[in-house]
Amino acid sequence: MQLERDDLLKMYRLMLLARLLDERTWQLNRQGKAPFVISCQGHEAAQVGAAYALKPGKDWVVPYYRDLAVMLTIGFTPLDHMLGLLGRADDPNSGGRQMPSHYSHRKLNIVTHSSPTGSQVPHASGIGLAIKMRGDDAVVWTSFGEGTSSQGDVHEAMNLAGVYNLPVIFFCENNGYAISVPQKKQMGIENVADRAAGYGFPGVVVDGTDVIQVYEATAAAVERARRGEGPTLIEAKCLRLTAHSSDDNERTYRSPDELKAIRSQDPITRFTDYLMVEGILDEASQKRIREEVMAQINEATVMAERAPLPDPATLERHVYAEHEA
Amino acid sequence: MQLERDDLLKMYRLMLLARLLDERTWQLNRQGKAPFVISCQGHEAAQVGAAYALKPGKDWVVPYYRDLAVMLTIGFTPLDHMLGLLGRADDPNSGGRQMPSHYSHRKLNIVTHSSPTGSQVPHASGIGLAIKMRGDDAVVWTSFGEGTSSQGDVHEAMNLAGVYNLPVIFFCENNGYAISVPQKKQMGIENVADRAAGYGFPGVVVDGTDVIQVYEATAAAVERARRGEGPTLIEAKCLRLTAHSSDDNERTYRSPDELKAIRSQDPITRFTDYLMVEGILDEASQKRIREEVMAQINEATVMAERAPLPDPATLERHVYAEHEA
Amino acid sequence: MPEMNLLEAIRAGIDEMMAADERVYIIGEDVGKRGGVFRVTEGLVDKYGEMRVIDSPLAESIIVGSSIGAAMYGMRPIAEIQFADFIFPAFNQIVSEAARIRYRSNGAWDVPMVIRAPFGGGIHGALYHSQSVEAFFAHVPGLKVVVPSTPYDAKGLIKASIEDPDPVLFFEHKKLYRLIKGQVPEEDYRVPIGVADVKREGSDMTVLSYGLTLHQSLEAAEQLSAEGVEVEVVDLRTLRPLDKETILNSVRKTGKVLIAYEDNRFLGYGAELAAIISEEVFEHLDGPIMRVAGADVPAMPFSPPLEEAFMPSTEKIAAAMRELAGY
Amino acid sequence: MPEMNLLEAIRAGIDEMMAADERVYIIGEDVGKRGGVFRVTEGLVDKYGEMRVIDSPLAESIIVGSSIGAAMYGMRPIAEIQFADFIFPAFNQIVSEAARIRYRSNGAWDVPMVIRAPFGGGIHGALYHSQSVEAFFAHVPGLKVVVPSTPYDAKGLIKASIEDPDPVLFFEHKKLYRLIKGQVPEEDYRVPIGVADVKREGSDMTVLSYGLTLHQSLEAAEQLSAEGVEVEVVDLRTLRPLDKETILNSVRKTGKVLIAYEDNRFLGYGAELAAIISEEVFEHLDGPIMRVAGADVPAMPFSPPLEEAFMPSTEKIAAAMRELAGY
Ligand SMILES: Cc1ncc(C[n+]2csc(CCOP(=O)(O)OP(=O)(O)O)c2C)c(N)n1
Ligand SMILES: Cc1ncc(C[n+]2csc(CCOP(=O)(O)OP(=O)(O)O)c2C)c(N)n1
Ligand SMILES: [Mg+2]
Ligand SMILES: [Mg+2]
Repeated sequence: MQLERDDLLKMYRLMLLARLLDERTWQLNRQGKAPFVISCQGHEAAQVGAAYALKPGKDWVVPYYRDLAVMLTIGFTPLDHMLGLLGRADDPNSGGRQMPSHYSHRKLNIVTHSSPTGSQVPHASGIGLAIKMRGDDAVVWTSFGEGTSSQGDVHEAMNLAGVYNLPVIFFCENNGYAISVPQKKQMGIENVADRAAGYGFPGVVVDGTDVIQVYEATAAAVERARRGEGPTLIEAKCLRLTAHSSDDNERTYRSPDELKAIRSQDPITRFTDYLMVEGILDEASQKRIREEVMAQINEATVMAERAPLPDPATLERHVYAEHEA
Repeated sequence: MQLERDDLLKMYRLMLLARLLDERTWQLNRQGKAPFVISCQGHEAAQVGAAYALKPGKDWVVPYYRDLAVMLTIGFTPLDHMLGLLGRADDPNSGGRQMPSHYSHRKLNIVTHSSPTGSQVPHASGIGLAIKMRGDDAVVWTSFGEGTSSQGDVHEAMNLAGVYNLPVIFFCENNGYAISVPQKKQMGIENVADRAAGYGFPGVVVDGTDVIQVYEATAAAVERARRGEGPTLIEAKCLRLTAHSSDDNERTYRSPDELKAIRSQDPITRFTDYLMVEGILDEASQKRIREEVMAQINEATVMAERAPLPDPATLERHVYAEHEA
Repeated sequence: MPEMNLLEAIRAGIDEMMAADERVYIIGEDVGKRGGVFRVTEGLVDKYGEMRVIDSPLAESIIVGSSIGAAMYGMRPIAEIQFADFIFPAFNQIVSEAARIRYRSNGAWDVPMVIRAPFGGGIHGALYHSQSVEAFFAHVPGLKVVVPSTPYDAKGLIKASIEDPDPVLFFEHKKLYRLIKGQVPEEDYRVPIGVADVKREGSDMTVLSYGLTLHQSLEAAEQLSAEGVEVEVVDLRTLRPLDKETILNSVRKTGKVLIAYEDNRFLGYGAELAAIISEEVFEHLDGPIMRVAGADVPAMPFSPPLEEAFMPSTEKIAAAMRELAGY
Repeated sequence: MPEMNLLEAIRAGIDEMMAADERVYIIGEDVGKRGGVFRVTEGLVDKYGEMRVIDSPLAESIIVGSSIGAAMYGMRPIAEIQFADFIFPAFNQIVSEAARIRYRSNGAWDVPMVIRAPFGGGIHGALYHSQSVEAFFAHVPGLKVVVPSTPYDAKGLIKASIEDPDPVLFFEHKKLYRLIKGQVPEEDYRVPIGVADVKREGSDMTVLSYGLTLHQSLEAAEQLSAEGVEVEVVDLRTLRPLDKETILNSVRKTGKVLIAYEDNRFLGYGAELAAIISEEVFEHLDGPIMRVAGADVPAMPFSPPLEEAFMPSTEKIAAAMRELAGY
């Protein structure tokens, strides 16, 4: 699919929504209302670009905790996110059971994931296997950080996908850090994408601050997978614009210079500038979109804060299927 | 080190010893004396070639169950092997505790390994790390089958070695099968060695039926590691000339044609022919070596059969260190 | 009614479920042409093809992890772990993932899958081909753990497990595979998960067991009967969820309990049985709760004298019964 | 004598051992500049350098697996698992390898290493940052399992663990890290592995515990004392090898036992305590062996009302004490 003007504006709005919603969660954290926040800031272009190439509700998404912008692109609402952040009973991810940003939405084919990094990736290969067994037309997309690529599970999952040419897109969001551990202590190579050759499918490096480039690479991988030609590993070079999470203090391991330098590569600024230059966005429309997005976020915040917490009597529910035969 | 005539004869003798000793274990199995046999037949050239490039007692060896010829090259005796085969008290591997061919010899720096495939490979990387921390001159060599390369542990171990440029030689003995599962169901690629690029070090494919080629590749990797330049992955294309083990029936998954075809590539025949053509071996010396080897094997068999079984009273020993402070 | 051994009964149950439900498939090492190293899946690849009887790569975490994904997609995987000893590389996928997916998604997702694995010793399998691993999994809420000990139960339980909406660990004692034969009806039937079975009635003491030690207990009970002591032998069949009522009722009746299992004694499955009994029917107890179990060494050795020293046996169980009868 | 919290005591113990023995090194995620996510290793990388305080790749199996190799080579690794919940990818390395290397080599090889991991809940950590995992490991012969609950014990036990010739799992309740302060001598000392400690004497009942529930039990014991019931509280400190004598002596004295632990009840560590007591000192028991433990759900949820419902507490323990006192 060729991206139209409208698509670009949608993508812009999604990126902005993700950013501003994310900023709101930090505010709530500082106010003591949200005990834990983990951010997508700096990954918005990569995430929107990738998710925009998927068919929501048809394709399958096996994300990780940093994927707020992916969720919003697939159909999650700001309220959905806020309910999870505040651990409310109606949180669609888990009813307040999981930590914030542990996404799940059955109707949207967004698969529940956990905290142990990388353990979601084998599930994506299994879904790919099931798609192939059934002869369905869907593809499955899964994501993980570059640090997580060190886990054995990621290797095993890519290997299986390579054997059966499964319709899986492996999306590595490389922001150069696993909490405090820099990439050079994580692996002896520059590009995670180079590993794909060891599994028999293509690996592609894209600039994760360029939403259009990421979209195009992902769209190509999706088409390849739908044609039955097998998996692709896409590595998006991203920035982590915040601390790892609200429990982290990145100043212990990132220099002030570095923190300053990454600010200048903000993917939102980059895309805004591009749309302005192309005449797709102007000051007025920019302001209007921002206001609409903020209104959504404000409403979501209010509603989520008012929403009830889970009833402690539900603690023992859903350990096993209920009302069994 | 350039291989001299004497080296070639030593290697020949080792390969022959491994083969004939291995054949003896099958005889004992058929006689009901050895409940379990697993074979090195078809891997002798790869194993002797590789192990000959190591310094016994100085370098560290982290083998797997198929490595009888490696053991003999490093310094294991036929009696050592027989004692393990028959589960005798003086088995140097384990005092009769482990299954046969689960090697260990502390004085020879042959590290104890277990049955779960691939779990030894992280140990090799850890030994490599310790060598580097201590500034020692040793290298560590570890081996595994191509099927085992699918395990997450193998990935994690190679990745660590790549990060710290550890003095580790990863030796993959690719015989095309993991029990009954052919390579094409194990991985989407031709050469396991191609994975090394994903860890930032060289990967080399060698003909595992050519002892000299394997020796040279391993010697180069050992030198590289000793110079502090880091790991190498060597993949030796081997043949499995027997069933996976005495519990297997390979006719359920290998055709008679295939079984016939591999016979014609026997590494021992190949090396014998080479040595004859080069004038290093003749009919007489061949016969003499064979007789000497058979005498050794016969003696080992008799001694092992006479050796006592473990005392059941020792069952609870060595769970924890004994005579603790 | 045909006679079958344990292994054939399991195969028949799987075969019938695969014929009836296209979503059911098998994945594991050597399960295809080789039919599994114990031959449990023999012939199934010819019947159902290579995409329903999948020879997986040699990597247990992806065997289980991919099955979890497929189950969430709507399939009904049967994952085979070649030996229970090799289940540990998949431990994270089983305990962190399969067991928690329903709970963590507040009931939105489920993982209807079976993980089959042969366990247990006495076959010269040494440290890594002999283990009992059920205690690790029976501790985990969200998992079900089944151990059949007769062909009839095995077929009925494997079918119930494949149909179950939750992840089931199905452990088969490998020494029983060909040892135990029994009548297995041709008609479709199930043995429900979560229901224990009194395999022998008796009034003097209760023995709780499963697997090989269940059969040893039954043999020992015969010996004791000849000595005038009537032992009730309860086959747990399911370790999680536990059929507490059957057990507690038996203890209320007999007042004495012996627990027999092959796993290492310390924190083995029998520990929980003792804890429940000493908490819930304390006032009915006429003597200590005794256990016969595997030695507390890492796992059973290869060499016959050591293996024998490790293993529970009919004799060891009968000796414990006599001691308990003395109270 | 300086006052320290639990975390500082552990750090001091590690620091002293690293200063004294060059073979000791740390490996784990974020243990270097970041000083660990809980700051236990803060400052050590500056003192000992990046090759003795190693920021590992994000892969628990290689953290443990490489440590096993290094230990066999002669080093004394301290492997940190960032949260106990993330120990499962390393399960095979711990259970199949570390635990068995001495045994399977008939004593030729050893694995002197420590695996440290923060465990436990009550910190809004949800399903994967709150778990108690000690039961899985306490079941395994060849491993030692230590859980310190006071700063004094923590420093003495970490030093003993680093010196121990066998693999030690060292679990630190993360809610106690900064909560519990105490006097810690500057002189060199050890607290031996395998020795329990009576933290409070009493004649009416015995409470067995460790970790956060130990402190809750001590608080509850104060309440009961005000009500005229004197509770003896035993801090197990080491879960494997277990100090059976201290426990059995206490039970012989009081005749009543309550076991408190935060892990899921079913087959949690307390099960073995109940089993041993009901087998070995049955005749001294004056009432059922009771347990207060975490709920049998996969792990504790995030949202405060659910987390609270899951967790044992001083109130829940005091209530159980009152019930038991009634027997
Ligand atoms: C198995 C496991 N080990 C450790 C952690 C703790 N942890 C959470 S996120 C993280 C770093 C992840 O880095 P990366 O994969 O690069 O993703 P990023 O956060 O940078 O997007 C770590 C170590 C975990 N969640 N799971
Ligand atoms: C973790 C684990 N899973 C399964 C097995 C059973 N098993 C033993 S050897 C083997 C095949 C190994 O194949 P490969 O790595 O190619 O080595 P080869 O035997 O061909 O030399 C399997 C599946 C095992 N020992 N460990
Ligand atoms: Mg990262
Ligand atoms: Mg092979």
